[in-house]
Amino acid sequence: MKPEYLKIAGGTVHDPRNGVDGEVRDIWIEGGKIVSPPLDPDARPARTIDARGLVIMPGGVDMHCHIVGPKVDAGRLLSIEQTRTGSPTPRSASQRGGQMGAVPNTFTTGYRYAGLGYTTAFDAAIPPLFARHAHLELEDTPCIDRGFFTLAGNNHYLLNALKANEPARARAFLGWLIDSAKAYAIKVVNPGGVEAWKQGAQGNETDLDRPIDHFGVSPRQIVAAIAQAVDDLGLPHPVHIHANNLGVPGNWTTTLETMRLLEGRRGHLTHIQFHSYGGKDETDRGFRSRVEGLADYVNTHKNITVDVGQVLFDRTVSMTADSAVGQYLARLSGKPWISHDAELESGCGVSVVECRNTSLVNAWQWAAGLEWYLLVNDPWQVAMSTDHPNGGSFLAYPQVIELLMDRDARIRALAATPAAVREGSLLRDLDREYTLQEIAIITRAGPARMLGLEHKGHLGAGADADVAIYTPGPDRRVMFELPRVVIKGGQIIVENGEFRGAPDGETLHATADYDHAIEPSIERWFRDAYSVSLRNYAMRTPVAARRLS
Amino acid sequence: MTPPNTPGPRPNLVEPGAFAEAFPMTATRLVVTADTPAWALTAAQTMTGYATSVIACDAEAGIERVLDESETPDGRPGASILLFAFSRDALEKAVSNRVGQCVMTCPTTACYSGLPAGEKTIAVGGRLRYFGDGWQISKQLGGKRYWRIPVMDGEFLCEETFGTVKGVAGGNLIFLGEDPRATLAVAESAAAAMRSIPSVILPFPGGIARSGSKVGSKYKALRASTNTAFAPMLRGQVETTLPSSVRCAYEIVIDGLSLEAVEDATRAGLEVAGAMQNQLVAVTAGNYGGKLGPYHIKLENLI
Amino acid sequence: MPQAHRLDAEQHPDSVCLGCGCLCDDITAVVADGRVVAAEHACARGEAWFAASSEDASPECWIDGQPAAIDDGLDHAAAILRNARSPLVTGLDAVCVEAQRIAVAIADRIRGFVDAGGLGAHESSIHAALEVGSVGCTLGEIRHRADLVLAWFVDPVATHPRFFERYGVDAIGEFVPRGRADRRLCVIDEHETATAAQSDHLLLLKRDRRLAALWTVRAIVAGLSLDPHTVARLTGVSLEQWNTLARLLLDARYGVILHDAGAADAEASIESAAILHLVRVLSERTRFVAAALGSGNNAKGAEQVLLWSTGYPAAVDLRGAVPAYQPQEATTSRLLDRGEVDAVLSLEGRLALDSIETSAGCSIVALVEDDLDPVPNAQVVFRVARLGTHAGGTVFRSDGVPIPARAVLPSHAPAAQELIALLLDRLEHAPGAGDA
Amino acid sequence: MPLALRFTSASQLPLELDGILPERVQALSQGAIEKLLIRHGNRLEPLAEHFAISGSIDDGTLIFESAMPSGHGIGTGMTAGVIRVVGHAGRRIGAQMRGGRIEVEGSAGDLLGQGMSGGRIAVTGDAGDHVAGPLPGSRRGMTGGVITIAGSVGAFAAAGMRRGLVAIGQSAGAGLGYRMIAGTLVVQGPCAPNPGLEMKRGSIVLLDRAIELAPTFRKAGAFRPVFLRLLARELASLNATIDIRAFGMPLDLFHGDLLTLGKGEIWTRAGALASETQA
Repeated sequence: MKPEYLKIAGGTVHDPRNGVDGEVRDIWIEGGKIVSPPLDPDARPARTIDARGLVIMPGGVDMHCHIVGPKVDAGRLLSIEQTRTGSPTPRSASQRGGQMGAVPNTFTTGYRYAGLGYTTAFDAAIPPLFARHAHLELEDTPCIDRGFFTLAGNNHYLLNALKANEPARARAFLGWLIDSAKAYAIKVVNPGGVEAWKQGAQGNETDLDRPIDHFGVSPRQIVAAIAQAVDDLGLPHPVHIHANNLGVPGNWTTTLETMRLLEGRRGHLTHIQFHSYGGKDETDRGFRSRVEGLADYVNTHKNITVDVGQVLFDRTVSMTADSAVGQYLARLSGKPWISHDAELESGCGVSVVECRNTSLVNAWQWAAGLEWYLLVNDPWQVAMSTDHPNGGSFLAYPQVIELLMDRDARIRALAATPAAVREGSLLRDLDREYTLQEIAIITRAGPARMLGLEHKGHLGAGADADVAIYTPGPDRRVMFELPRVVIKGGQIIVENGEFRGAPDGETLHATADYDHAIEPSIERWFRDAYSVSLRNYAMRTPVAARRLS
Repeated sequence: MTPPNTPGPRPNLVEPGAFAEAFPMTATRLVVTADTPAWALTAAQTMTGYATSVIACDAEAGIERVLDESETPDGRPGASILLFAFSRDALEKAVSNRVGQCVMTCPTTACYSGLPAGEKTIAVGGRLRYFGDGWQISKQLGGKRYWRIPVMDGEFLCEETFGTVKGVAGGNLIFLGEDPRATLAVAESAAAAMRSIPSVILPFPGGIARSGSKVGSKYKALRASTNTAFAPMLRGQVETTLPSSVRCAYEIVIDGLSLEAVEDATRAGLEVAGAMQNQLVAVTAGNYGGKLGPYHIKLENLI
Repeated sequence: MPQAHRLDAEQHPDSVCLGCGCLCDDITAVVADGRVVAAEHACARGEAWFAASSEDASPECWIDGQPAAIDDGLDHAAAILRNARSPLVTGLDAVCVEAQRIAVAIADRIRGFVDAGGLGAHESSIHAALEVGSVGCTLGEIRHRADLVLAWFVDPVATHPRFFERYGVDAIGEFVPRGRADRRLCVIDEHETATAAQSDHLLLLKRDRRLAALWTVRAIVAGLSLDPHTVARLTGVSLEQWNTLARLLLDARYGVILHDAGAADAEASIESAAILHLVRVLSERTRFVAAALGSGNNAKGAEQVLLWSTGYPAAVDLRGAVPAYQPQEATTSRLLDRGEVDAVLSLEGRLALDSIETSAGCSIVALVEDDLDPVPNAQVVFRVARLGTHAGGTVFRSDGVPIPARAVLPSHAPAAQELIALLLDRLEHAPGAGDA
Repeated sequence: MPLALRFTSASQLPLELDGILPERVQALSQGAIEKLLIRHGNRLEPLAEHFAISGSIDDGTLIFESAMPSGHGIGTGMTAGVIRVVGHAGRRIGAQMRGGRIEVEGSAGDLLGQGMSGGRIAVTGDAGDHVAGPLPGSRRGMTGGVITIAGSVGAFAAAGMRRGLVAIGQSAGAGLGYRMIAGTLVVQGPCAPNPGLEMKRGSIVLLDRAIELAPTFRKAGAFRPVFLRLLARELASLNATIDIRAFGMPLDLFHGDLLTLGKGEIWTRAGALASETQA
């Protein structure tokens, strides 16, 4: 059979990974992949998209969001009012109905990601015990390729292995865990701190070097061991770190220590904005952004990448595996709070929050996020995220892009914040404006590279044919809110702003080559400790998933 | 008050060309109620004390009328009170101070707006509520908001906002006579008749002022000083406007919620003057040459 | 448990028992002669559940009470649902998550209502979560940490026989190394139940005094002073006893209140919210959680699937362009009681049986697991393979933990998810599909 | 002359009448009114398919002339004018209503005045559950307006109420004033035990002779404050079927729910509580 080509002709291409910065190129697609232009001069595409004057980028990659799993369902439950009043995605022949609140249903999630030109997204926090739930839910999330990171930073088996000083066992366990959960990466959330919280209401880990009661290992040991194991296992994405003391005034020192303890090992620090606050040490009077010192460290350490977790001013839902943070936020708001401890593994905290530009804390958070983007010199080291829905909806990405590309817009927004932020934030003096190429890096090429996704985030031959085509204009927000064409796996999803179809995406997971000698020990562990049997825990049956290793 | 079949006033009783020069002032009406008429009146009298002239008071105020049970919002005896001030801010401050000190403190009382809350309002309960120290309760009934402020005999209820209008202040009549006693008797009768007119008050003691004033003073600090032209005992020292036989002048100042009300009251005063003309030399009105007040109430037009 | 089986018996380890909300998944089902002859590790209740696995012989489809081919049944069912003006898809809590997902898709295509099931037990728990949230845990946390268990009007020893052995009270746990000796069991109930017989502290309380009792405990925990006479009159229990209980709660290191799944009435809603409120307040002082004892169905799965695929947890109205949440209107019992539906797709056949009286004039398509007599008043009945013995599928335990039930017996009948996938296919591809 | 809609359809399936408002039909011709779409089950159908339409709306009044228990959402979002419903009507009457008046001469279903923020609803019969309650997923009930019901109401009346006045002529079910935030609620007849649980502020007046309150309500004494006089007068002017003679003597005041702020008040007839909480 003759190959059936789709050709995107004459667009201005931004493909940072392949060093293409705003050059007019043709893109050829065949069989769901980007291909080299056919050598046969007579080859005619079945369909040509005239992209002259338009901007072409790879499909967006969201490396850190919360879109599936029990805590997201808990978020849906608590945000019914926001959903009920959110913008509708009406039912059509190819679409299920939904409304876009802070936590939309899976279908709306998929459609709206695609509607922004995003074609890949990873849920960042699934306890392995709930992997099966997450996979079922991912199957109902159309239009995007997707996967999840699984939680390990408070796992009792791992803590016991570290306590016994058996790094090899810890490594094998993590390999087994990735395989068992069919997860894409290993995530740590408030390492040790969640376990400490579960041991007592006021418990949390504030000191990286204080051993956790009962297990006798410190957060520092946990992060270092997991970082090493993940590197040794050769997982595509380094350890994904939600550091200790999230949101706590003065936590920037914890964050800096966490970066240092990696000692050259790869590490991704997520929603770094929430971990960049001054306020506790003697030199700081109160809560404020302390991004500068941290960004300097990142600028000199290529082993570290970050995503920002930008806060925007809106009503949203906070959801985290960091139970201590969940309780803290709920205590502040007095609003409904869902907490759910996952045996031997993790916690979960969900509550409704509202960020206002008149709030000093919220305004500092907003400013700190933007400072991160602007202070990290190498865009390959910083990825765009709102930690959807924690800092704001993924739908706010165009708004963030505008703030990065347009200094005036940024200063206008800054003017509406309290004086302490207006005058104290570095934003006033940061003149940097992102270029389209840099935007392409932090929204696509960068996160794909950080994730080790060879087939995503670029437009070279062999890449998945995930393409977003934008109409350039001075209003960057409008430009990125309404892509002209979105293509996922070679199929056109959005064309001229209209939805054309909702293909199923694929679930992406990693595999690890671990030492299988560990399995009897894990079997014993399950028999003794878990409320489910090993066989019913591990995802042995294949999911509709693509293995990436 | 005025006897029927009163003969018309004699010519020249009303001084030709005399006019009262009145000013717009922001005005409101309060209804004060209490468990008994006596307490309602006590509250009303206390809260309208020291409110004769904005020359030196925060407001001009007076009891408009005593109200019976059928006329008040809560079905208790009460009184309606009018207050006037130069601005809405000044009025709001004066009313809330006066209600706070003189009504809230008075046993069993409650306080309501006596004017519909149109576009322009002043906060009264809305300011006094803080006296409740957090224990005040807001209640909305019939489209109005009330504040319930806990006090030692239960709670003091006060409406949140009071309607205001552009009222007219400074309407006046001046009775000139030979015999001070007889002149005062006329003024008393006139005041009684004028008080029965709705929507006006006579803010001076008993409705009658003896110390009419002129603008300015030889002393820089004073904005007003005694009206030398009407002071009979200065007749030999200053230029006087008093006819030679006049030994006594009494002024009735009228504040009303509208020009019509002030005119009606003026007319009622003139009628009494007409009926008692043999006790008077003349009736006139005070003005500042017509340059200050926008309202000129010509007495001749009201006869 | 007899251990001697016939030599040709097949062993199915890690089988899941759907006999109660414990969802014990350590059962070795022993199969011989086409039936489960033994269920190792199971309690008596579980043995009975496995033993009830019927022979798989009766027809797979009836139309108007007559055996029919599945294909014809599907055509007929699709026609009923497609033509319905006010259809309801319900009984989701009787099937696995895979089937629930398809059921929501069907409700979406036919523009109907979709709801978990008939009993409405979820109503109070959802109401409570919306009002207060919930502080909970997976059952394994109770086992490893709980040093105080308060059984609030539940009798797990009778209804969930292995609950204490597997998830708490009797079990050895990481932080309760001596098992039962490290834990206190408090029971509050109307009668001296089987659970009460094992308790360290028992308070007998009349059912209609539950709210007064909860408010009393909440007040004590909040540090309010109460009038002893009032408390005694309102609860029938002395203030002193309530003070003792409150002390126990506050002294716990990790306490848990076990409660039932809820009910559809107002008092149950308030009660559920009050329990969660109490737990939340206790969580400020120590670690405390609430846990609902589920039943053997998949109510939790239904709630989660509805949440992720529509945004709402139950009683979803899919008649319009976007889903609408109608918790006080679109529940199965209310819709049927009020005659507001003209067609029902019930994934739980007995529901159709139970509602015959009220659903006159309404066409019923029902799925049944047992080879019951054809469901009266149902136009189309499909027999589907029994979940957990004849068919596999994921079930969510009451604590949300997903557990894959597996088939241990062959089945002629399709699994529920297979059957309704065929039905969805008919609805999507038959003429008239997608019409507004 | 009012615009009259007579229900002519045989259907018992739910009809959503939320778009049929006086202010909307005011500008429409008879033909256009007949073509207005209403949701019948899962289809949109013209109004005329279910109703015989006569008269015109020059006096701002719209009348549903027949009983319609399956007609839901009457007066949803209404801002002005009058809707009269003759006979029993369905659920969500006056939902999200902001102004105008709805008169139901008969009984109303559940969710009467759901999420209402203004206007006036009067029901001569009974009403179902959740009178003046919140919209789905919300915790805040009625935020303004007045509802009077001559008969009884079901569970959760005035739950989450934020502002406004609800007067109930007969009995009320469980959950009365549950989580009330503010506002005023008067019930003439018996009410289920434990009214006002978790109320923060607001006033509940219960005129039955036997009331049972949770232990977290504390008695302040017997009083006859001016605000009760105003309330009695307001109830009289609304023609609410409340016996305002009860307001002529002191009522017992209880404060609660002490678990949640405790600034709410429940007023009962003197001695209506079998035994009273005092701390």
